[in-house]
Amino acid sequence: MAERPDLTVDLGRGLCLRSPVMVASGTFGYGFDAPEVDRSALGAIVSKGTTLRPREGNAPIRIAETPSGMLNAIGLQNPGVDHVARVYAPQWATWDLPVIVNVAGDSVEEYVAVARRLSGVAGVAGLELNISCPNVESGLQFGIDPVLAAAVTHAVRAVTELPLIVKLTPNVTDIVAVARAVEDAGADAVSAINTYVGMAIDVRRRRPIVSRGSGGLSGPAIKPLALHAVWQVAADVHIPVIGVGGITTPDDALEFLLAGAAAVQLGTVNYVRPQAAAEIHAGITAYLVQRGLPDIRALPIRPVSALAHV
Amino acid sequence: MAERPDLTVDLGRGLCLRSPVMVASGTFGYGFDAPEVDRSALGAIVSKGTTLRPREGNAPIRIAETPSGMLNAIGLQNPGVDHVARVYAPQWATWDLPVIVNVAGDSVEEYVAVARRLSGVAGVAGLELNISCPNVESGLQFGIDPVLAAAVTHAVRAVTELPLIVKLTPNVTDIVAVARAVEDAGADAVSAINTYVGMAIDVRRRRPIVSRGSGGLSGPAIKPLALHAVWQVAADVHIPVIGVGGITTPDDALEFLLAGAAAVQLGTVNYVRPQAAAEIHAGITAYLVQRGLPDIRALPIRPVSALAHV
Amino acid sequence: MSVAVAPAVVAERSVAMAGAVELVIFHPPSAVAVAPGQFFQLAVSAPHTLLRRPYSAAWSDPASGRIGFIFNVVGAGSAWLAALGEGDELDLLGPLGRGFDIDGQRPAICIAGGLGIAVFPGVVHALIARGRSVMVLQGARTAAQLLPASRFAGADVQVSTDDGSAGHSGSVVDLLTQYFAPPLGEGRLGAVDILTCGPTPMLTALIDAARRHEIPLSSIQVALETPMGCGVGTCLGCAAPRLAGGYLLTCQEGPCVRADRIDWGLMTDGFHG
Amino acid sequence: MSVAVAPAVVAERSVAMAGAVELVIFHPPSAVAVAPGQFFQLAVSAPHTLLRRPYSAAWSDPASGRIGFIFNVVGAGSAWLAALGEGDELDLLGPLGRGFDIDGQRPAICIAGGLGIAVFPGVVHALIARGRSVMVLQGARTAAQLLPASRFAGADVQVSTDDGSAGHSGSVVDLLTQYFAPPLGEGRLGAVDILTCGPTPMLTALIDAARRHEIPLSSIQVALETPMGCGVGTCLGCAAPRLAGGYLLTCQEGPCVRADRIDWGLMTDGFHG
Ligand SMILES: Cc1cc2nc3c(=O)[nH]c(=O)nc-3n(C[C@H](O)[C@H](O)[C@H](O)COP(=O)(O)OP(=O)(O)OC[C@H]3O[C@@H](n4cnc5c(N)ncnc54)[C@H](O)[C@@H]3O)c2cc1C
Ligand SMILES: Cc1cc2nc3c(=O)[nH]c(=O)nc-3n(C[C@H](O)[C@H](O)[C@H](O)COP(=O)(O)OP(=O)(O)OC[C@H]3O[C@@H](n4cnc5c(N)ncnc54)[C@H](O)[C@@H]3O)c2cc1C
Ligand SMILES: Cc1cc2nc3c(=O)[nH]c(=O)nc-3n(C[C@H](O)[C@H](O)[C@H](O)COP(=O)(O)O)c2cc1C
Ligand SMILES: Cc1cc2nc3c(=O)[nH]c(=O)nc-3n(C[C@H](O)[C@H](O)[C@H](O)COP(=O)(O)O)c2cc1C
Ligand code: FES
Ligand code: FES
Repeated sequence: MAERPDLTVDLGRGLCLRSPVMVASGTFGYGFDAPEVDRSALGAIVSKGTTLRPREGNAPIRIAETPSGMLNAIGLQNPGVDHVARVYAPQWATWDLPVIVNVAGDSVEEYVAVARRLSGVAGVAGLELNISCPNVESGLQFGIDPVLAAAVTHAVRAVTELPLIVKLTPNVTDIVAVARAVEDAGADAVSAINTYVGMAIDVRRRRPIVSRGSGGLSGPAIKPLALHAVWQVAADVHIPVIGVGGITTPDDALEFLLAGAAAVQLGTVNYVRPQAAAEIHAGITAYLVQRGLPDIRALPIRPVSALAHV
Repeated sequence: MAERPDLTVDLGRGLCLRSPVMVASGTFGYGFDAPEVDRSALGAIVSKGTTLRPREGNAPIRIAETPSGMLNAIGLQNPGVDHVARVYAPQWATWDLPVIVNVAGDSVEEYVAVARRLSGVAGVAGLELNISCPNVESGLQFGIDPVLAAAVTHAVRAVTELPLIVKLTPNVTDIVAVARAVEDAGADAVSAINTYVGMAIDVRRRRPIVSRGSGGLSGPAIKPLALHAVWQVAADVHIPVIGVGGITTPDDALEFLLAGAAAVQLGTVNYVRPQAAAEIHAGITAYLVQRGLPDIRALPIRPVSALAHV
Repeated sequence: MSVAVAPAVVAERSVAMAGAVELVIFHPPSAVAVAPGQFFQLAVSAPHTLLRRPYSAAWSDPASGRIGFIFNVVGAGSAWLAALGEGDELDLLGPLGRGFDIDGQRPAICIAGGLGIAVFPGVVHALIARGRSVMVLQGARTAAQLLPASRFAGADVQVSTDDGSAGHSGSVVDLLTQYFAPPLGEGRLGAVDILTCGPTPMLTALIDAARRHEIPLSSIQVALETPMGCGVGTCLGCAAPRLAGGYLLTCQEGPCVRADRIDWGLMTDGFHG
Repeated sequence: MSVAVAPAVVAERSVAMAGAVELVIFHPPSAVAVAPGQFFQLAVSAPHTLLRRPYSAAWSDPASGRIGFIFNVVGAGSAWLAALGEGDELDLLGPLGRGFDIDGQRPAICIAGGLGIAVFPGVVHALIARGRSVMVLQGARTAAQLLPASRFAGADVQVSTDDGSAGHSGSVVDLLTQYFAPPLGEGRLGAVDILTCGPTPMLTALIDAARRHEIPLSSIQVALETPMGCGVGTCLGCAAPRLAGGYLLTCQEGPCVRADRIDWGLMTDGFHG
């Protein structure tokens, strides 16, 4: 009987997680509203996207279901960074689970201001820069251009010592170029990916379902796309890649870890099966035990090119 | 009782279809192998991607199912343009259904050579340039760069009088830029979209499922993404846009027509429900009748921006 | 907030009224915990679906550990639920949200359109149990689609149908305005609690009527139906326009809210289709 | 090619052997049209699935209009099929592909591993009907997973199990090599038709054995199982490596092909999992 395998993850700059299973931004609120299930399987919580000032978000309808997926255009409804720092962070500080704040903004200045406000605040374990939100004007702007992506990363890096994860958008021709740019600009890790821009039309009312017209697609439908993005990025950058997109089962999570992800984030599945994190943690453990692997760092497989000879 | 609405479509350069429902390339072979169902609902057949010389395609495994979708990496297995022109075209010439040949290649020269060989061949109703195949080396090359896309379109345009459709890839940051480029280069219409590059990993064998590593994602899973692409392109170009991606039901097809598509192509659904085309044609007709609309040109809705005031 | 994620079992399936299925679920913890007007997120395993589906508890019986849901088939999820039979498992998340405020002694009027009636059997039962006088105003397309008055023991049930096949021919809102019509009705203004649920067009019509007849919106409680992702407050998908500006989360602050909190001008019908 | 897309009805559901379900479908046109070794594409409505699932007809009875499928549950689609019961509808596309060539008079050996046995009841019946002498060699993990010999009336049935719980302890391929072992066996070389179906590892083992014992591959017919998209020849997804180079389409030129047409060196196990 092999001893329990090591599932801890080091995302750099002292951000060590007890589990590679995190919950993705926007799908777990600020950690207070999710259904009460055992959280011991979680490595970290990533908060809802947080901006400098409070935001009311987009008008209804904000979500629509699509085949094995959902569209959302929430519009970054959030109470603003000050409320997060004053009211939420102190409570997080009492938890045994690190909370990473997902940071959003319309300008480099806003990202910097939010990061500054959160630096040194007890309870804030790290930042995830959301340069990939498709649901606000200028949301994608930073994420689709390597130069802008590097600029915002660099500017935030300059004002905080917090572990810095940059979340990539898949709505680009070359995600690797953006990943490389933010790595060079000082990101400690990247998360891939945010949602894919999509749309659904109400044929009876003859108008888009979500008020903004378009929304971000998430859920199992995008898993193969997200996996490919992670596969590409992980082969290229030298910082940890956090895989996110459609993960629902233990095998889904293993696919991302095999593709080279250091950790995974669960998003939409949290709405459907709050117990998913625990099941996935158990599934990863069982997989390692069956194969006598000591830890998850042993999981990544070789690049496809090498596979030709298998 | 309103009279039967008009479902005919004019794709330009004399290519008029009796129905807006076409079958997509690679999902209907060359029109000989599909299950025998009534084809009167079809407006046109688009053939499998055809290259200058015969191709054997990729090694197995070539396909994998994903949530509400499938990955394929066929690798353009086809008998070559000469066989198509000599053996298939003469039979097509006897059909009451136009057949459009999907043209693929590794170089501008190859696209041009294939187009030349098909020009003036009885039974060939038009060409669809596949500058968006993710499953061969250099397959995407042309589709992701507006300049190259324009170059190949322009070169083919120069050697043929056949109706010319250019099929766009969604694996880009800005699909509208590519659409505009091929319109300016002389395309009579564009079809949007080809598959999204994705991946699936066999966690037991610890390797990608499809031999090529990555594959193209199709099926209902991508419908919201394809719809958004069509919505964007249709608002920008002045040539007909053919919507393709995940269409399974009459409502799916209507979503694309409402988004501004002049016609639609059914792909993966042909494998699952051969009777889908007939059902969709009937559904579109019923929709027009219920609303007293004379023809499908009356379907497109306004751009989202205008919807804000609704 | 605390919710139960638990597999429950279908104890009974029947037809509540024309076009509506009633599922009786055996799940003691939920039957005990649920308050009138609260809802559950039901997991469905239909082709191509992803999210849970929100359904109000129609009634619950802590003693027998049973809880009822009444619904119609509008799509893949409800079709899957409607196909369940006795003994099948059902994964429910809840109880969720805020139910109706049923305390107080004033007479109560429960007014529902279409499937909006589904939430009221339990509500009426709870009101009666509190010794309150209850009037149920139910509107439907046709007589067959009315939930039988027997489901509202102790209440004065009046109905309306679009086709006039039963009760008042027209909108159920007319029944309400008649109730408040002078001379008799004036005294009742503001002295009655109004609880309502129904399609958005019916709700907005009711609000307009209330304004015309000076029925204070604060005396009206509405069970809202918006699309829902999570049902617990994490997705922010169920926004409803607040009169004070911004949005409230239907799944957290609702589904039952006082009508004066909503900006009815911005209230779009929550649903496509 | 002509296929029937038709809703059929489940006439019977039973357990064929441990871990394997047998569905009997009532669909006269298919029962009449299908040849031994052909398959159908069955539509499944399971959560998140998309494609039809290919299944060989285990047997068919034109007289009663019935056709049987024997399968095990390996994922969502087969789980959905296994949950079907009498009276449920099933949408099948077929019959598809090429069955076994069962003409001629030479003795025939049907050798199967695991669920590969599913295709043989109908094949054996057809061979016997043609007056041919038939031997069935069936391998399974354990005795309980063997399809009863009674399903192969008129044939000489020999079995092997990995755990030795029945028949020869070891691979079913050993039974074949024993049959061809000298001195008795030599005369049989090339004088027998061999029909086989099973997991790729078993097939490759069989091919190796055939080469060692100089059993001509042309005398072996293999029912291939590759992933399938369409089942009719339009998706090109079911490629199998041809010895002559390039690939053949399992759904069109197969699933039953002569072993000498396949490049066994390039034959990867068609399936993940
Ligand atoms: C808090 C709450 C409580 C509810 N209680 C009940 C109840 O007790 N009984 C009942 O029958 N329904 C109730 N509903 C509505 C129910 O949730 C939907 O009808 C159901 O989710 C539809 O799922 P589906 O997969 O069948 O349809 P989908 O495929 O999701 O949708 C099919 C069509 O129905 C429309 N639709 C979806 N949801 C609603 C809705 N809420 N109202 C109107 N149209 C909708 C969609 O826009 C679409 O056009 C409630 C909704 C909420 C938010
Ligand atoms: C021509 C043909 C005839 C067949 N006849 C039969 C039959 O008579 N009885 C029977 O039980 N099965 C048969 N199969 C296999 C059957 O098609 C698969 O088991 C089925 O498609 C699995 O679907 P699923 O949704 O349950 O599993 P999926 O979710 O699709 O797959 C689950 C796991 O099973 C693996 N798998 C999928 N297909 C196969 C396969 N063909 N062989 C081995 N592993 C597979 C997958 O790789 C995956 O790991 C046949 C296949 C073909 C191509
Ligand atoms: C309703 C909703 C809200 C989201 N909000 C955010 C957000 O505020 N910031 C962010 O970076 N990602 C946000 N996301 C994206 C998710 O974090 C995740 O990247 C995406 O949903 C893909 O993962 P999934 O398929 O597992 O859901 C949101 C997703 C959903 C569904
Ligand atoms: C197996 C398969 C093969 C395909 N081959 C081609 C091809 O040769 N040329 C091409 O332009 N598109 C090809 N496509 C893409 C389809 O034409 C279509 O653009 C795509 O599948 C999206 O539509 P769908 O979701 O309805 O399938 C192929 C798709 C599939 C699934
Ligand atoms: S439904 Fe998710 S916040 Fe209300
Ligand atoms: S399964 Fe599609 S070509 Fe064979």
